[in-house]
Amino acid sequence: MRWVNRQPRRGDRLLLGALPILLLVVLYLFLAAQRHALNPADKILPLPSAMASGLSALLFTPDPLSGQLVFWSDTLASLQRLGIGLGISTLVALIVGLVLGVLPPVRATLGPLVTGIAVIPPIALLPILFIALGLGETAKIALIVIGISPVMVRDIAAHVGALPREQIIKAQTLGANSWQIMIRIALPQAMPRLLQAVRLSLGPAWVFLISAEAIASDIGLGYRIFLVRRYLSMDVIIPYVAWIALLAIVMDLALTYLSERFFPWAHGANH
Amino acid sequence: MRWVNRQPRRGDRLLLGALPILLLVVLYLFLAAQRHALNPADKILPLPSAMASGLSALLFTPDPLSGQLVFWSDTLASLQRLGIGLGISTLVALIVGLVLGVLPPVRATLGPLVTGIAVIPPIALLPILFIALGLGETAKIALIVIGISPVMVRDIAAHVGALPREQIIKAQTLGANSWQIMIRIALPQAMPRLLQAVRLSLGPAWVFLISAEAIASDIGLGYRIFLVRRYLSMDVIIPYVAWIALLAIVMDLALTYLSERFFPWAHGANH
Amino acid sequence: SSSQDPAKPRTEFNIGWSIYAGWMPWPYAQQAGIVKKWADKYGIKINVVQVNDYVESVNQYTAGKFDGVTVTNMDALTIPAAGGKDTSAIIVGDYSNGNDGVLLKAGDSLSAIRGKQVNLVELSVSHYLLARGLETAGMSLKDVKTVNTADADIVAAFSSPDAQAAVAWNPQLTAMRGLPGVKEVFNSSQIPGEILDLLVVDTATIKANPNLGKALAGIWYETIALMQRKDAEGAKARAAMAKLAGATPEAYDKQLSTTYLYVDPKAAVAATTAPTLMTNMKRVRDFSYSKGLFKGAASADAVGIGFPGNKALGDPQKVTLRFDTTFMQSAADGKL
Amino acid sequence: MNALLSLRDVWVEYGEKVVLERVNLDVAAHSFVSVVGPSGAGKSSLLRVILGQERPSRGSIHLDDAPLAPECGPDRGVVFQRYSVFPHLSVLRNTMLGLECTQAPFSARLFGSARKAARDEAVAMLEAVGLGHSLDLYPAQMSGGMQQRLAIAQALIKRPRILLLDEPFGALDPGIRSDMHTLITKLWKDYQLTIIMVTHDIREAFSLGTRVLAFDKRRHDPHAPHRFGATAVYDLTLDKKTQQLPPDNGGITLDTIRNTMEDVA
Amino acid sequence: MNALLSLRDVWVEYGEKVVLERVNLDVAAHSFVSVVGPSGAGKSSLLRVILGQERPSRGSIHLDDAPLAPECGPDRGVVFQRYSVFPHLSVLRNTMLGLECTQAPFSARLFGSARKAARDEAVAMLEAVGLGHSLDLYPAQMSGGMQQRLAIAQALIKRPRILLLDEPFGALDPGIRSDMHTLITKLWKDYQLTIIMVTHDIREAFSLGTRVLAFDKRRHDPHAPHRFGATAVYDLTLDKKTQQLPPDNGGITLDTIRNTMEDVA
Ligand SMILES: Nc1ncnc2c1ncn2[C@@H]1O[C@H](COP(=O)(O)OP(=O)(O)OP(=O)(O)O)[C@@H](O)[C@H]1O
Ligand SMILES: Nc1ncnc2c1ncn2[C@@H]1O[C@H](COP(=O)(O)OP(=O)(O)OP(=O)(O)O)[C@@H](O)[C@H]1O
Ligand SMILES: [Mg+2]
Ligand SMILES: [Mg+2]
Repeated sequence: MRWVNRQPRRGDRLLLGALPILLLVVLYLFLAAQRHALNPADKILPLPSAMASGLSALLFTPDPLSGQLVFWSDTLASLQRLGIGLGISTLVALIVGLVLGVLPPVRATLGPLVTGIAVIPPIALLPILFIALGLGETAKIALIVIGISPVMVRDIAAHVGALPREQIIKAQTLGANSWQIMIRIALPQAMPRLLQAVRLSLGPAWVFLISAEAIASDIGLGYRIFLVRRYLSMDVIIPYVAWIALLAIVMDLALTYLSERFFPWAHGANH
Repeated sequence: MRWVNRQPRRGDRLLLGALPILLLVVLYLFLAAQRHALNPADKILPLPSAMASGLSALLFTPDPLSGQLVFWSDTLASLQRLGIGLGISTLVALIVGLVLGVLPPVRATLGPLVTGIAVIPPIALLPILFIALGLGETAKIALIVIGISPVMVRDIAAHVGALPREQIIKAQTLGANSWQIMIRIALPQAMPRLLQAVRLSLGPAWVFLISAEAIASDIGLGYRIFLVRRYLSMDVIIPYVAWIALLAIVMDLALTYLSERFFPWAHGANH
Repeated sequence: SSSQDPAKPRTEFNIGWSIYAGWMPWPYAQQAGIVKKWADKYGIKINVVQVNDYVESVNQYTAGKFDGVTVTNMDALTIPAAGGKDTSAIIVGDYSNGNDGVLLKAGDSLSAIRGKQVNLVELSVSHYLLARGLETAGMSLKDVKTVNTADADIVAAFSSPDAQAAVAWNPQLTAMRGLPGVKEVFNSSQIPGEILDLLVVDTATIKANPNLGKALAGIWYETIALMQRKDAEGAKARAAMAKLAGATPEAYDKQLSTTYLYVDPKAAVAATTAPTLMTNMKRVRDFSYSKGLFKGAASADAVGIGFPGNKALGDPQKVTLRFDTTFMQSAADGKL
Repeated sequence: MNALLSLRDVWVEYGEKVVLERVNLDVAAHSFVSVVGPSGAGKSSLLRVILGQERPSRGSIHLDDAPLAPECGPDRGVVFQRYSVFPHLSVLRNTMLGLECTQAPFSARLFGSARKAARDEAVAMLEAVGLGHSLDLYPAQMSGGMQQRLAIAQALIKRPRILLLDEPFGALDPGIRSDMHTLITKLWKDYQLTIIMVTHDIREAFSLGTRVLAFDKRRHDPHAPHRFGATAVYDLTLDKKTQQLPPDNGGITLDTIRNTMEDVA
Repeated sequence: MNALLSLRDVWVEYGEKVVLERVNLDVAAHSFVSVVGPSGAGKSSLLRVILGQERPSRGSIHLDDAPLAPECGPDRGVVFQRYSVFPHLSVLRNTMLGLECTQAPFSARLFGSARKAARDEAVAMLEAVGLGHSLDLYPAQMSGGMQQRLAIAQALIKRPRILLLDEPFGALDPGIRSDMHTLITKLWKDYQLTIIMVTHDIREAFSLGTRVLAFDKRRHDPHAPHRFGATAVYDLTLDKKTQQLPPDNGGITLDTIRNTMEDVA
């Protein structure tokens, strides 16, 4: 049977998917053991035991100052920032993307601006951001939004702009005006793509969150990673990164599920 | 005439597109003037005169030690890294994206791994990256590749995976095997999307380049920005960022042009 | 390359450095050919490699990518030494004599800092300076709220209306002091000799390759002597260093004025053998331990610090940071 | 002349290629124009131009004696050659969309009794096209013929003044096709529609139309086949009362129509 | 029985909905089977199952007495109901693709004289379907009928053992359609093809086919219209020598075929 036609079954899929990840873990353990054989105090590739003890302090011992469990309060703070940042970006992407995609005059006017914003590296202009938004949560969320929303806006605008011209014409013959085309034709068809765009933005969103937390913060997963990076505490960094990856993968799966659940027409096999 | 149907003419488009950018520039000048009225030594929003003098030193005065014009050698170094990074990412995205998109068993095996890599913020693992790859050009290029290629891979894989099933079936009835489907059906149809993915990745690529240059480098646009950031020399940072934006916009336009030139079938009005 | 066994003699070495007033002689020496001159003399090759990010340079050293690195005494203790890497401080270059400072936006004295949010690089010498400052004003770290702020962004962060207080080092410190309404309420000149700027190397490497130490000391004292000259040559050297640091010659000279350079190797040897070094290192060590930087250690004694004359602080069996005057002494004796 | 729609010297060109060449046409209100012609002649292009989807490269089009705006509105309805229905809407919602857009300018959704009325109207129309049992399917779940019928229902429910049909019954079996003929004829009569229908079925063209237009190239240049465009080579008004169906000989071609029409004319 | 293709108790279901119900069918080699039936009956589903594109939910399919692999190869050719050609290839390259894939397993591209030969063959086939002047157009630049002819040329050039055609001539004008009939009949005879063709044109079904299958539901439940699926309700083998074309009365429906066929049977 040709490879293009081989559809692994559900159980096999899980197994196959786990395989390379397991291999990577084994490779890591091998390298770590090798380094530790040379230098038992090696910090760069810590062994699982070191990670467990490094993490358990953060997991179970309350911080003497705040009385909170560091790991969980870090997670909460970061997820909150990420959630708000992603939420705003998604909303911006949807609204601006739709308007740009559907209305050519708006696209002509704002398209170049959006391209410009999209390509300007926001970390280079941090001072201006700090002056405008202060050092608090706003600035961190803004960095996420500025970092990911332009790409999402352009993606949605391109997707909406590529809707078959016939659909737009057809809608007009059915009496739809620009606004109605936007909300009844373009919006629902942009939704599955929007969820896909959010999925693709999860990685960059975490990057910007961590950058923001690295710049000025006193709590958060990124804060902790950068704090302990000073001491090359890979025994904390690696579990934190793994935790971030896990959280992101769960979000990714949730978004896939949502898309299939609410927009079945976009996923059904079509013939 | 309904807004959906208003297609601004070419000349008007340029004008409309320039408008919001000009407005932003005017707004900046206004704010800068205001700040300077309050504090003539303000460094955060420098006036054009300050930027001109700040930049001219880098533009026209050769570095006494190396004898080079700093601005141009920075640009060259950064463009080289960016070019290699983008090139490798594009190649990776094309090959891996194609294979994942076309072959379900490979997708089942590597899909979760790619997702995992995509959502792990590379910034958090910088120490490992630099330790594994050294502080030379390799690590900088690797950061760009690790930062942008997973998103591109997933985008291409999703696009190829969404090709109409009929096309794959049809190709098989024409005698194509998996490999031939990949190179004759999936590859050419992935190309315009690939160019679009590169366009969307330009912004993130610059972000990663600047991050890499901020950590370990002695030349490059990001290095210079990082260097003068300690002195809050916005009179150098802002022109550098504007220059980066300009370079990126030129690349963006070039990619659009390439796509229209070489893949007319993907852009023609279809009815 | 440096991934070879450190205990074997080699001919090529990598030294990492990052931008700081007291470390700029290194890249200048590289550019001016002083490095090559001394390396050739000892038949070795020395690469002086810039790392923009200070922490990353120390991490790379800890990971074995560099044979030596420029670092402060506190970070030498808490990063490589606490991480089990046996490290020797072979050149004590200077101490911060005002290069680190505590800044306030509203308030003229340190006591006004109580209850405020302080932006600083947590767990760095800034943190230590703040703790020492608070101590002198009868307060402790509990009386303020620290916010970790990247050193690269601290100037921008401090210019935000939100920021009230900050601790920083040069060159950022100068830029921040220039902001309207900012006052320096405490600085490192009030705790002289506690914040040292060192060149450290891997102990095994230096044991196997004493020539490296000789060359490094030779490079360092020749360059320092050059930059101290009051003539055009000296000014030219300092201007080149300023350029490398991204600063103007005037600004760099100002930074040098708050850096107490041990120009004469004899002075460096004297400072390293003086008992005050032990007291100062004890303070630094206790602070580091209290902040949890000796991961998993039962007491501050877990990381041993060795001093000239076989003196030690903490567990003498576990000495991983050694102050080694051998090469400074050779320089002082003119035996290089 | 008081035509509803009139084309004057209309050309449609794609780069070098001439598709339509000097088309002059007046369509009276309440006429049913059948358009026939060989594949690739430019029949769909003609409909696109009348629809306002494309601008003619030369010439002018007037609707009610006013120049045609290059956009289309609810006065014109269309069934495209490829059944183009909205993939994200179920059969019922696809059909209700036209009613919703007109009645709810802002939300484009109806509620309460208005919704009930629109729903009933849509269901009735869907039953007329034989989709009464498939209200909740999405287009991707339907057969080709079902999608085509949905497109027809969608256009008919709006009762546009001018209805443009591009091979609307091409994918339907004879039974359903004759039901559709009855339906369209009834709507055409009841609502005084003006219909322009492209078809390849000559019998259909003659049995439904009040006028049959044949599009083809007048001139051929074998060396530069794209140099000349098509135009209406025959234009036949049928008097419904006396109309004779031409004998169907299965292999009917344009040539035979030409002859037939020449006989008639 | 020594059938080329045989279906045993094949069911096709989508969730609750039964589309095909217990289909038993044997297709002899070198037969030309016409399939007719109402829109939505499951004709395209039948072709998809034979093609290997979908698996039947129950039952088995054998090809040459071996169970059919759930994938299709160059032994089967297809023209889908919606003209599905490759949008990124010109007309010529679309047609050459089949030859290139077979002759150049690795590069799927031909060079030199092999390329010339393939090109000539493709051009000849394209001229046969009337696209000889449109070699360099992309599908998006072609009319519906032209795309359909391209799809036909693409499938025919491979001369597959089993050719599955889903309303292949639906969008063609009578002239070109009769040319296509001639072409397909010639190829069918010359290359001993086995053809299964879905059509809505009863005359076409009878004039081309050696056998006509009518698909429809045997049972109807008005309250649960999806409960029962369609199957071959009539199966008529035509003896080409003595075959009579049924009288064409224009409004022919399945019911009338049923009667016709019952008369014959
Ligand atoms: N973008 C384009 N570029 C070049 N030629 C085009 C383009 N679009 C359409 N054409 C040409 O216009 C001609 C008319 O196309 P049209 O769709 O109007 O034909 P038609 O009469 O509807 O044919 P059919 O009966 O096959 O649907 C065709 O020959 C086609 O190749
Ligand atoms: N994914 C699906 N989910 C539910 N029903 C489906 C799905 N796909 C197809 N069907 C149903 O299967 C039935 C048969 O479809 P098929 O395309 O085989 O019909 P057909 O006989 O080819 O009709 P036509 O002549 O209109 O092309 C239709 O009623 C359709 O609604
Ligand atoms: Mg057409
Ligand atoms: Mg069908």
